[in-house]
Amino acid sequence: MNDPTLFGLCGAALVGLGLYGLLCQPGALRKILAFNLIGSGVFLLFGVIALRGGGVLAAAGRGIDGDPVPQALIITGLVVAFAATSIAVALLLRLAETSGRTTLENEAPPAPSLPGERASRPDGES
Amino acid sequence: MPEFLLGAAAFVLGTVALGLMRLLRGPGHADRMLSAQLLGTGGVGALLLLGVATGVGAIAEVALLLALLAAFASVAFVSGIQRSDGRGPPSATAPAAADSPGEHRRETA
Amino acid sequence: MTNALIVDAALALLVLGLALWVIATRAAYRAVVGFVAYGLLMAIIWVRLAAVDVAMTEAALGTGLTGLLLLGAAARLAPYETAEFDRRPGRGLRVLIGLLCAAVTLGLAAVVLLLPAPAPSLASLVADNLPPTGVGNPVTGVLLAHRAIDTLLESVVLLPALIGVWSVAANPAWGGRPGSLPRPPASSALTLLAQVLPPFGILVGIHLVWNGADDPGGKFQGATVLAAMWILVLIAGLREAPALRERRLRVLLVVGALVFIGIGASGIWLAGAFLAYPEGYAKPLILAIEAVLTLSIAATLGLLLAGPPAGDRPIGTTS
Amino acid sequence: MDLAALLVTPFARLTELGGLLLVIPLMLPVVGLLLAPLLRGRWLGGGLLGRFTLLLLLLGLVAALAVATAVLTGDEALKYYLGGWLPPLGVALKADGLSAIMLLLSAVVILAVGVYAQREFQVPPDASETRASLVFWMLLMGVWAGLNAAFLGQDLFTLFVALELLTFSAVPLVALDGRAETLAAALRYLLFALLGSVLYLLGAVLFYGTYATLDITLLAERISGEPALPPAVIAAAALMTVGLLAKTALFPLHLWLPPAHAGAPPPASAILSALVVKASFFLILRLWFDVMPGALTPMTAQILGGLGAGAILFGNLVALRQARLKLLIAYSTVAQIGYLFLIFPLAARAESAALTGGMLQVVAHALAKAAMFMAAGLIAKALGHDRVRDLGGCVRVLPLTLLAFGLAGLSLIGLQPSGGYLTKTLLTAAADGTGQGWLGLVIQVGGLLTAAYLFWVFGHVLFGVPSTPAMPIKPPGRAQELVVLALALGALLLGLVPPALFDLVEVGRAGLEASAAVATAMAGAFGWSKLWGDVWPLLVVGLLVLGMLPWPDRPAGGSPRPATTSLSVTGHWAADLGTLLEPADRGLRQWPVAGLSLLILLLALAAAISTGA
Repeated sequence: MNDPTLFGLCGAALVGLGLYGLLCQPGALRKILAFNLIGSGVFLLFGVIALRGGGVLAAAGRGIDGDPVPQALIITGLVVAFAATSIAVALLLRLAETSGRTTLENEAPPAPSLPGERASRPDGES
Repeated sequence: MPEFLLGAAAFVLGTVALGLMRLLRGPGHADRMLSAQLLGTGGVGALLLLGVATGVGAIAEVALLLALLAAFASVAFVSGIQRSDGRGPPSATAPAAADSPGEHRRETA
Repeated sequence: MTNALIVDAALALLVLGLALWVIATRAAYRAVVGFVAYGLLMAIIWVRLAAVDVAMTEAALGTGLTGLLLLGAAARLAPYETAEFDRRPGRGLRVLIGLLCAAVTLGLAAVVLLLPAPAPSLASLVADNLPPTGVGNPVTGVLLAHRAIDTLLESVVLLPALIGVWSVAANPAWGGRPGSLPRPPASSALTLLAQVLPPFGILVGIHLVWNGADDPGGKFQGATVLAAMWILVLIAGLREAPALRERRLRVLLVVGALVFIGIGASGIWLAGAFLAYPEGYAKPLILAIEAVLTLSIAATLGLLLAGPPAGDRPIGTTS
Repeated sequence: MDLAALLVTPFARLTELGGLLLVIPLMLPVVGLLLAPLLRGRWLGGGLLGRFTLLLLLLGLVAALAVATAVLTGDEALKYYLGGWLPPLGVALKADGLSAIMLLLSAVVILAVGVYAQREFQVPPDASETRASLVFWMLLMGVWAGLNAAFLGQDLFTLFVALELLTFSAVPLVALDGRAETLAAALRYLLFALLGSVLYLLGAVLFYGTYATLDITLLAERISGEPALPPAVIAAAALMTVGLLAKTALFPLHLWLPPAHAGAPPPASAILSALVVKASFFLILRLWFDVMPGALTPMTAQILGGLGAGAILFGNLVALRQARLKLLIAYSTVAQIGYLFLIFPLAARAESAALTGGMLQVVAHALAKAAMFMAAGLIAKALGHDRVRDLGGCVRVLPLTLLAFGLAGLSLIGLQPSGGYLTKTLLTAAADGTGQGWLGLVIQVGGLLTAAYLFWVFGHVLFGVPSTPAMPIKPPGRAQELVVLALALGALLLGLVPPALFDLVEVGRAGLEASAAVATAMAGAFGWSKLWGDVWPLLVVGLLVLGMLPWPDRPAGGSPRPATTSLSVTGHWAADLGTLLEPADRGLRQWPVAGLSLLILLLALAAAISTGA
């Protein structure tokens, strides 16, 4: 077993662990963390694929470390994951402020927004 | 020589692993803070060793970045602790969140 | 190679152990602390995978900014957390889900072991097509020339995300200063750090962007460092965050992508295709795009961390 | 005549642009999104941003029309290589018939929503910008940009970024009114959609690991050259399909859809239900019909079709039990998504009819559902509530809105000449032709159940106690009512579209005979006897439902409101069924249970795909 395969297996394990956390942890913050773990497992797999692709060339004397295409895509993916995390955190903090809830279980079906109800909102929605 | 440097990197990672115990288990903030710092320096050290071992100079820049952000992370730690002491910023609607003591604060008491 | 294998195995084990901790520990704050450490080790793994550009992004974004975001959230959510643990699904369901997740992992592991043996790769194709772009770093070449559309869309994606963060504000606070950053009481140590570190940080950020054309680095990494330094100054209270209604700020947020689109559109006439660069001008144009995009991305990342507007009161006056 | 030439000539020039034309629908919404935050101020009576968006939407409609014209007249897919780089290194854009239809559909629906929302999201006189107006208009642009990128992209990673753009724009729209329930619904939606994205991305990664390309055309070439699917491709197909199913909210992964679609402001609900879930569905089509054509094993097709049938029956039955109009419509979306997945079991032997019927369903449902959500929004605004039981008498207040609601409903039921009718005829014909009569039965039952809940609503509207105020709290704007009516009429008259236009479906797709399939299925499908054959079961259902209405007892003690209601016989049946279904729905929509379904589905799909490998 060579080095990239070791990290590839590590990535597979991270995906499984993250999935378990995302599905079984009740707290939304923990779900966000678990989502990040799955994401990083996926990126790790991609990184392994990049290194394997480069290894062939390095052996042929082309002197490239890894396949740059997956590496570029991972960077893009990391930025997108950060954006996702920041929206989720903002929604969660606001949810906790307004209702004291931090879990997603037992939700009541929301009533549609209505003019009469809006007027009574504490922050003075108009 | 690369073999020796890699061995040294493995050793540094081992110390980092020991330090992780304190980072995760606490019990106090001071333990976590210092262990986070150790993690930062350990990571920088391991990276520099790896950089020399593999001959890729750019790895040193990753270490530089890490050193810079380790300082930033310690600020995050400190301010997170402050936040749960009820010194958070005024929230426009519901400041109740910051009023009660946090879970990690209780464990030191 | 044995020592290298030891390093790799140690890294893999540490990362898995930390991931387990992040999932299993009871308190969210401790899970987040574990996640920050996890990110740091991931950065080292990226170096081991010969992806230095990714290592920089992971260190800056994955560890630095995500860490601050999640630490802040965990601290603010701690009071609500006590009831969470009891709401776990029942044991039978957990075991079932656990088994299925294990099956997914095993399946993926098998797939990893069975990946085609001479690994297919675009590396040589990128190497052959790098000279027309004028840049020496293949990752930058891919991001700004070969797959420029992904980079463009991705810098655009940050804007709805920011609007999403702002959108949870209370109506009266709209347009005001962001209010999610922690503001510890003024201390000389923090002030000193916030005065000393940013000049270095800004230098490093500019260096990363400038160098990114030919060596590892680039706009995302540079922008993240700049954002981190800005946030540090805001936390220390040396500057106030800008009000979100300010037009200059709004321009800063969108100018990067607009310049990118503008240069891309001029390519239709000058180079024969949208997002193509005229021959010989590729490198200066790429550098120009990178420079403007860095500013826009840095501002956006910083504001994503700073959170929704919280009215115009100077932050920290009540502490 | 001069004016006509003035309009036609630029349009003709536009269609001659070839592949470059595709850049316009891709970039127009992006530019709008970027310029929107700069447009503060009180020009145009507070409607500056709204008018600006409307202008872009009109331009977008013209561009979409140009793309459709160019594709239809050129009879081949438009292709464009961004930056001049050929795949696998570069990224291609492609508009085949399906993309052209989706581009046009989203331009029409978003334009209608833009007209509707002018009034709702303008800036009040005392401000230069409000939270709701900026967020709504910007994210509307964001949704549009994500949709167009998803319809045009030919690269699996570009499509991932497009999906994320779509998700990040759609989620805050759900929580726009800021109440705790909608925040929770938005967070649920976001987290489940993110799970879907990350599974999709994992699939893309495995494709890259096997073939070192993410371009759909190249992948199709390489996969079709394989003697057997490699394990990585099997895993990738299963992961991507399940990830996209989670984003499409196919039963039993619909946990996030009802609260999110019902809680959003009406124009946003219209977009979410009509278009956003269709984008991920569209990518499932791309995966199975473009990336790996021929890899659809009977087992895989049966799983997807079975879930679709389950969605139709379950969604419609639960919709029947909803007390609030918007939730009822949201559950109806859960059911209507099911029809889309009937394509898969039918496609193996009747691809033309299945794909044409499926695309028709996408269009008909989008128009009808957008009309219904916006009509429900007008009703809720005018009455101050949207409780179905208290809708009595509102037909006097909102005749036009209710007419539009009813016309849109006719398309959902599938009555002639609506688009829904054509869809159901095509799919039923395909089901009978391939010996899968049970699918035809599901389609018929689904139509009857749809009729049942619409009768339920209209029974209350027409025969309920007139409890609504004589004057609306907030009367609807004339433009709002007209645009809702236009969408509903569009859905209703879709069946009368000239058959030649159906050739659009088959452009860029070998071996497809769309208009011929339509002609075969529709031979003798319009006519009085056929109409009567469709109508009498509906009348039976109508009578049953009217029997179900809780007829008010005599007002006791002169109180204006009935004190109790007595249930009829059918009402008792419905109540019994409800006690069975509602806990089932609540159970399935628990987060861990939905996760369990997702994992089981993932493994089942992987097994099913490998049976043919």
